[in-house]
Amino acid sequence: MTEMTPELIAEHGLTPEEYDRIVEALGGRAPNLTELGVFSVMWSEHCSYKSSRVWLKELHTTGAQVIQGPGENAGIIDIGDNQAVVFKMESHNHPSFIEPYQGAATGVGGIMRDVFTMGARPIANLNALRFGEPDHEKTRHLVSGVVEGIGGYGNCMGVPTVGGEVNFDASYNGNILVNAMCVGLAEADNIFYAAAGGVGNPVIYVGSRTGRDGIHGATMASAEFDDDSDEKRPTVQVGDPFAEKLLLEACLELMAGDAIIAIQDMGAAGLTSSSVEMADKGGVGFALDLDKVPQREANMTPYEMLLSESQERMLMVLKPGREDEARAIFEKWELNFAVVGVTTDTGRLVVSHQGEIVADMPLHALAHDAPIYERPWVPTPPPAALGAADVPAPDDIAGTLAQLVAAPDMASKRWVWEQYDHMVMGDTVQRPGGDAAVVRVHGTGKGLAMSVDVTPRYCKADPVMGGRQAIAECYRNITATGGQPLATTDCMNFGSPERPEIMGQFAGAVEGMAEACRVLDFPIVSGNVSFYNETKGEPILPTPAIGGVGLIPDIRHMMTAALKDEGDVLILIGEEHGHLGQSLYLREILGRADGAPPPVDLAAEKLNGGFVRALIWEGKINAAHDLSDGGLYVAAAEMAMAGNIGADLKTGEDDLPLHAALFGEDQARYLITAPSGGALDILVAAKKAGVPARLAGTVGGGELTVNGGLPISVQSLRNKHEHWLPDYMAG
Amino acid sequence: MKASVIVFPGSNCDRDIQVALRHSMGEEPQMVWHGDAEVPRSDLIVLPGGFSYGDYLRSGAIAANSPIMRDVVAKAGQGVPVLGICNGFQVLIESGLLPGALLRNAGMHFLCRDVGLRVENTGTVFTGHYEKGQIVTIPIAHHDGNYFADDATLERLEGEGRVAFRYCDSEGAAGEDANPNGSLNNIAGILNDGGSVLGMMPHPERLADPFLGGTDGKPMFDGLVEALS
Amino acid sequence: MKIIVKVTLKNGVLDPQGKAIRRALASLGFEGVEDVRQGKLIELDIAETDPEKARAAALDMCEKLLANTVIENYTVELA
Amino acid sequence: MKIIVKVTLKNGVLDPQGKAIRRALASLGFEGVEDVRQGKLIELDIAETDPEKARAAALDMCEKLLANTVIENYTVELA
Ligand SMILES: Nc1ncnc2c1ncn2[C@@H]1O[C@H](COP(=O)(O)OP(=O)(O)O)[C@@H](O)[C@H]1O
Ligand SMILES: [Mg+2]
Repeated sequence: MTEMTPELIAEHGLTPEEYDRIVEALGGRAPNLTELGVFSVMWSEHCSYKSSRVWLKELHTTGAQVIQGPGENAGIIDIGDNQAVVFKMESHNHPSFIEPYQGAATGVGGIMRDVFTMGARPIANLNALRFGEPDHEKTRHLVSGVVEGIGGYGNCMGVPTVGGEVNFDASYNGNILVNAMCVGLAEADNIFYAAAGGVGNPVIYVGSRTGRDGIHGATMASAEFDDDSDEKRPTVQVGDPFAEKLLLEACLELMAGDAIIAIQDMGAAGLTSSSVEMADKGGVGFALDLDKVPQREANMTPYEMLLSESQERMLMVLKPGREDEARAIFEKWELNFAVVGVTTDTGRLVVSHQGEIVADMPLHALAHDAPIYERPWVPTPPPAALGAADVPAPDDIAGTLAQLVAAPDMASKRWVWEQYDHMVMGDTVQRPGGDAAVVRVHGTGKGLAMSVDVTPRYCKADPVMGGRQAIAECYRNITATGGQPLATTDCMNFGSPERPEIMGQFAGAVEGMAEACRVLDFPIVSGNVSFYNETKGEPILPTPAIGGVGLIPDIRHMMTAALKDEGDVLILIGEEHGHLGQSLYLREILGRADGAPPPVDLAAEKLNGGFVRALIWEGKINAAHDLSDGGLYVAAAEMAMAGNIGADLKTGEDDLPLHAALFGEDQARYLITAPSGGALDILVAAKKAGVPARLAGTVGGGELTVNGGLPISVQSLRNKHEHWLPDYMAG
Repeated sequence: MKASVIVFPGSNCDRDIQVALRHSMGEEPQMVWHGDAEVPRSDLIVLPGGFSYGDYLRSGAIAANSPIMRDVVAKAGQGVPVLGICNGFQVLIESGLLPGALLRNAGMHFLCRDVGLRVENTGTVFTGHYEKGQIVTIPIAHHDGNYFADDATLERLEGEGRVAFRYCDSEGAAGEDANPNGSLNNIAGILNDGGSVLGMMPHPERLADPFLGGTDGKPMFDGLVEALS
Repeated sequence: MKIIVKVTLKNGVLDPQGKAIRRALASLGFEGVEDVRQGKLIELDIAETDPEKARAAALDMCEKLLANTVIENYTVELA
Repeated sequence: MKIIVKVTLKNGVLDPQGKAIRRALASLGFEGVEDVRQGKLIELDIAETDPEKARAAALDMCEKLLANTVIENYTVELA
């Protein structure tokens, strides 16, 4: 038997104290190697949330619309008519850095399994991607591989990829972020959970065979990168989207009946974590026989089988006697089906292999006794506010606009989303490129608006405000399409939790998110934490990506950002302060990252958002766009480019410097258009509602002008906006 | 009209075509599993888009060898109209019902976007509701749509008017700029020699509903219903 | 018995993948790459132990599935 | 000078293509096909005439582009 040396323990990412807890959990005996492996993955940061758990409790996770909050494979919300939306976002950062195609592909595959394991058919995918500087030697290759991998998997599955974000920043040079979100649709009265039940029920393995893929993937995902990370390469998993498509159809077919007691995908830490979660949640034990596990390679050890992260696999507990019925379905779809164990009343996970018991561990300890760390943290010092007077104006305002719309973060991401099938399933009523994507609920007139958002530079400067802003921006994006924001999922990407400043960022972001979710009634129903995103001590920008879902009750009232008709009137909703701290203008044009991010007034977000949504539902406006990066001027340009029509933008009466009025990133704002005859009514209604609103110009012509001057042709803006990414990728 | 849609394990536009046919037909098409030996009596057989077998080996190659395809080939031989869209076109090529090959897109990427198409032949059951030379907008979504054929085949296709659709710009010009995937002669869809089998890379079923941004695909289904009822 | 099947594009058939590789090699600074063609290498492990029968089976597999003989050539080697 | 590069998946790496081909061969009635692995065959025509230099260049191309060394092995042969 393998001796438990300090080196072996450290290699498994366990501290000496954690090891002592394992011995204690085993009633005083040392674990064998297999057991050590199982404990190490279950107690890894990725599976146990040991550094984040104390903070995640602070999040706002409830609401009348919530059927299932955090704690299951995915969150679930009610959209009426016995329909439920099941969604979650998850990171696949480290695997994607090592092998961008397969890392991203298996990230997409994994998140889809989380959704269909609950009985939902995936109806849309989104992704939030962050890469290093465009000039960094690895960036182009990573962008290309990640985008192809996401497309390769989602396209083959026949699930439209409808939205996402792509940003570039030097802090991601050695740690890209690949966050994949999946949204599924289920019948509210036919949802499946992971909790196993009963004693003597068959435990069933379905899907692809087990190979030596990604062993230690879960611990790798929690390990900081160093210069030898290339050494970890053979742990890469390869995805088989065709197998997953079969698995999806077979699972949904079986789920139409009542044979399943519990079902859980095998994700990180594979067979181990799915067994532990199912048994623990159901308060039962599992006896597994590894000889029954379908294997791809000869001579696999119990350690390898238990920790393998081979993709496209699921574990189920069936009602006794229903095996044949289930087997017939999986065989029809040409998938493996094996009874690998039985539920017991021991409360233990007992694993046998070739007639011997190779592991025998208490489930409760595996699932719950990982140490919970209250890591030391220091709040991020509040940045000094930056007045407009401290920010030089550009010489050429219109030229600056042209630069901004072609900046890497702002340039059109068409090159990306054209590689995703964003129309399959025939319900994409608003394609990528707008504020939120909108997917019709099949066979109905309802639409789901979805968006992924966060502004990491705000989070770095002020994590609390950045956390609030991420939720608020997601809320606005959904609102701008006419959606009632319902709930969110998150993907919290941070550096090492062992550093107090990073824990301070995390704590701050959670605080800001929690407040915003509460005030906006936009709870978090699922999510994921990815720590240790740093290389050689350089952490990424704190990046709590937020994925939101909203409901458009009647898609005939769906709104888009494109300017429509000559003569329409522009109206700006929201207050103007010309806030330039941490703005895109500051970063892209002046190369500075100072000041406080714009304050987020949550009450104003709610009031202004509700006002705009009502206008949309009443059919009173023709276009709506939320204001974020680049402020009013960039927003107007985006609306003009989308509609291929110009506008004359008017600044307000107050005496803000022009560049602050145009590029300031004040929050809670929307730019909308209405037919000229309807504008007055809107202003009157706004006044009555206490919503700041003013006329902001007129639509028409082929140029964007400001107060009648500074002309720039919409076509030239479009050219710059559309060309940056394809040109960069071709370079 | 009775229509059958063949469902391969990795088909994923089967529901989309089902919806489009239902709208134009006013009744449900029959969904036929690839493992079946026979297609039920039909006035139209449709091979939908998707990744029939993961598109492994060559797109459409494994599907072309599935049990049902023997019967599809036989029925096509008897003159039953067959429409293959995207992966369905690839299957038709691999099964020998249409000539040539569909290679990897010249740009190497999967491409999903609206493209302009010029309708070249309106004398078929598929295209009767279009005007000759009409410019329509239909989406593509594929990785392997780069149509290739040897010179002799190409000459025959062109000479016999068997190019049904060509990629074009908004003016109808079929130049290189309007070619999304490198297809020879901007070919987007071709017919067999009897005009009863059509394979096309673009997806007419994706723009047959105003909520999806257009209806240029709908005349194909309306035309089929009129011609085959 | 192990069999190696090589499937290559016929002369005159456009090879978009080869072309893309050539372009990428050039942009990586590899000079003098005059042509690139990409084919497939398929390794089969088959139960048959008689070399002649194995070869015949492999040829048949190529005709029926592994190669598209409209555009591709193939060769079969016993390993 | 002509160079043949063979790129194959490393042992133990899942090969979805090979798996699908194997299943398709079985359904076509080919029995006893125990395993199928699919790799790439890349033929390069390069201007270089010195065999040693040509080989070195090809190896470099494999590392940088032709093979994904995370999951693939490669060999280089001068033809
Ligand atoms: N940042 C977070 N916010 C809210 N819920 C979270 C967060 N991180 C994780 N969760 C929830 O914790 C549970 C376990 O997460 P995870 O281990 O990522 O799920 P899975 O096992 O499906 O991969 C899930 O229900 C998830 O939604
Ligand atoms: Mg899960």
